[in-house]
Amino acid sequence: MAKSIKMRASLRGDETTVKALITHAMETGLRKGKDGNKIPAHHITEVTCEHAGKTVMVAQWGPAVSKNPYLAFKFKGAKAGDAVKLSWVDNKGESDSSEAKIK
Amino acid sequence: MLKKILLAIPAAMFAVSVQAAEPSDSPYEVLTELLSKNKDDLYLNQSQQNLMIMPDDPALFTAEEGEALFKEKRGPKNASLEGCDFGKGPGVLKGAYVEMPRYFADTDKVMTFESRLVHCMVTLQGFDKKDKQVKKRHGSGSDMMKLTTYIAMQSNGMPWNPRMDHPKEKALRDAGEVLFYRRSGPMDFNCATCHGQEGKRIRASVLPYINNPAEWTKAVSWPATRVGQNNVRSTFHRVRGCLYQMRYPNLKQGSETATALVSFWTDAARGQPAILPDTKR
Amino acid sequence: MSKNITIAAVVALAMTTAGCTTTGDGGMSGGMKPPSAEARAMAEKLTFAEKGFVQDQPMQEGGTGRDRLTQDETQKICTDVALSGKPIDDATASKVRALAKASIKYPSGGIKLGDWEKGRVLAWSGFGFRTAHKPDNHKKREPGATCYNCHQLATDRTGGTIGPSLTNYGKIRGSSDEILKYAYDMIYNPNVTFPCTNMPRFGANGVLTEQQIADVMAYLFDPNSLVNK
Amino acid sequence: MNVDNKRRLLLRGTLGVGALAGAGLLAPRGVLAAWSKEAFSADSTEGAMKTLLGGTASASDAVSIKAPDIAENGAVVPITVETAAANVESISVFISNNPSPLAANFVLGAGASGYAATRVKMGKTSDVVAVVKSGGTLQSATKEVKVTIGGCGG
Repeated sequence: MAKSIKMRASLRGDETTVKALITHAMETGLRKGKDGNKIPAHHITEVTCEHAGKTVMVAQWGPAVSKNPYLAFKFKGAKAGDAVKLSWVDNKGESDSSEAKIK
Repeated sequence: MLKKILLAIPAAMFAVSVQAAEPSDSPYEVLTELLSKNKDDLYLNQSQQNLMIMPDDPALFTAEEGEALFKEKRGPKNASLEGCDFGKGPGVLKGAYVEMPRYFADTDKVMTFESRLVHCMVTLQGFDKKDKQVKKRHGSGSDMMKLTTYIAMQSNGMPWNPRMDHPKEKALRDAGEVLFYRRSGPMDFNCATCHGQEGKRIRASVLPYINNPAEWTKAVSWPATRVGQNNVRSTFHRVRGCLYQMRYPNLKQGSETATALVSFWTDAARGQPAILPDTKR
Repeated sequence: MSKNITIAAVVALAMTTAGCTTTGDGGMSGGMKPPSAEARAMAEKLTFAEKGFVQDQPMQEGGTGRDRLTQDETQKICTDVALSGKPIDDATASKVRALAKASIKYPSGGIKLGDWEKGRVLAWSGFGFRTAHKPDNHKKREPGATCYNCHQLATDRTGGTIGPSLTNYGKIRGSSDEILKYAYDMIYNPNVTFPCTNMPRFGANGVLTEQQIADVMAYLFDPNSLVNK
Repeated sequence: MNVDNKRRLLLRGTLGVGALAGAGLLAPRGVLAAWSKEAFSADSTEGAMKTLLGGTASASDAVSIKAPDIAENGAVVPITVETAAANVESISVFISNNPSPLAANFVLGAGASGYAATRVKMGKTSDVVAVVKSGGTLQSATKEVKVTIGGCGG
């Protein structure tokens, strides 16, 4: 499987901005498929960002977050070259993670 | 250049939280500049939503993937595309996209960007036209769209300037103009049915007007993320979509007929800044 | 005499509210140079080039892509008008009107209104006759009338503005025989009133059946229709 | 830390979340509770807010929402929430007229700024409510987003 996370972390002053796009269907469970049956809900429940061994942010999501979700957040205390790790898990237990260097 | 643009994005998005942005030429800034000169234009100003998505357009990631693909040695000949001549010399990308379609002596043909990219993938890298790297033309996940988005982005902000030096370039552009106005099919449509008047809407969407270059540059600025389709789309994808709604038969990609239409529509945006990649509904 | 005046008034009202003139739509703007004979010849060549449009692609109505691309007399004339960069002249307009008039067939029992609710579904459906890369399957779904793309129809949904607003169509105009015929003609072949209009010839080109036209007309005229609410 | 949060932390500790087992401690600000099925399936903004945050919020200028006035595409509505409040523990986004209003909850750790952006689905025109939790208080901002029908032209 191709990497599901595209991310970028950029430092401006003392603040790091993390932006990420995740490839995910984010099915609501309300949509009907071609066969007329409902497509089961399948969505990311949590996205976690870690820096230097600490969790910076955890996003908890319901199925109302858009398909191929986007998120952005900011934090302080990191420097250029540091690694930022992003991981997600969905309601079916699938998961993925990715790392980026702060630029 | 890509890095510079991506770094500038937070600045563009929230002027409140950041001081002066560094000199930048992100597609978002090219468009906002165009909007500032056309404040009352209905077509250009119709989507606040897309404007808000644009600084973080998924196409920017597509371009980044395209850059890696462009530089990678690939195909049976294990060559990168850095030797490809898009009209301004091998490997010269800056400004190449806005000068397409153009005449190429090596093929003795006027080629669209897409045809030229296929030509290079076949001749330089040794791919067969049936290989998936070449054959799959649509979707952000396709090599073609990744490469196209990256290369097009190297012309962001530059004025559209399709070459008209060779007689074949002019001939195709002029034939494309006739095709634009030619009415046929069960609905009697031509392209001008929708694009022949300013400020008209098809359902809720304001349509671009062919004789307003400031509108037309946004109309022809592909690749662009189609927000409603969750994908980066190409020039040909747009042309095909129009012909589909016009009830025309399928148009073959890379055909001279397609080149003629694209030559005319690019020429109609001449002089206006290309927004590459753009964000569309 | 008095009847003639009424007809004239109704038609004048219809034309005013249609917001159109007899200018051909969808043409080059004035002052632009019309294309050369060479450009026109090349465009024809490219239209029918085997490597361009798929000439043999089967179409829903029968026939092929080539047939769709082949222009009839009206399309040829209206392309000329579009390429001239000028409004349609009187002689050409008369010719287009005459062609249109000859094309219109009326229902044997006279013009009648059908089911406005069915008409509403048709008016809001853009399905049908699309081919290109993803042909519409008419066996799975009835082709629509695509009205909403160009017209504001009622206040419950947003329609387009390429054509005039049709909101309150019957409420404003009533449903005299004259106005019913006017509307029928507009749907069947609008060139009879507006030569080289943007609007398709839904009847003359076989896009809508007699019954479908009756249903769409009911959507426009029925007092209970959302168009008139 | 209030009792409610402690309980949730405990829950999380007991049940665990496999894929996130490697995640570091979220200290000292935001307290991470397990993904709340109850909050995400609540059918009112107020109900979801109470379940998720233990109370209801009061409107405040300290919270701002950036979202389009009109969204012609309800499937991808960009929402950005910013706050001037210090020590932000969480930022939550509710779409009042969605069947289940709670869309996203960003739990912030030490160092995180009062900022979160995402894109959400909106079935129809609705208020978007952003709630910022900081120093034990809940502050909110509300913005209406009109969802229209897109064009058909493709």
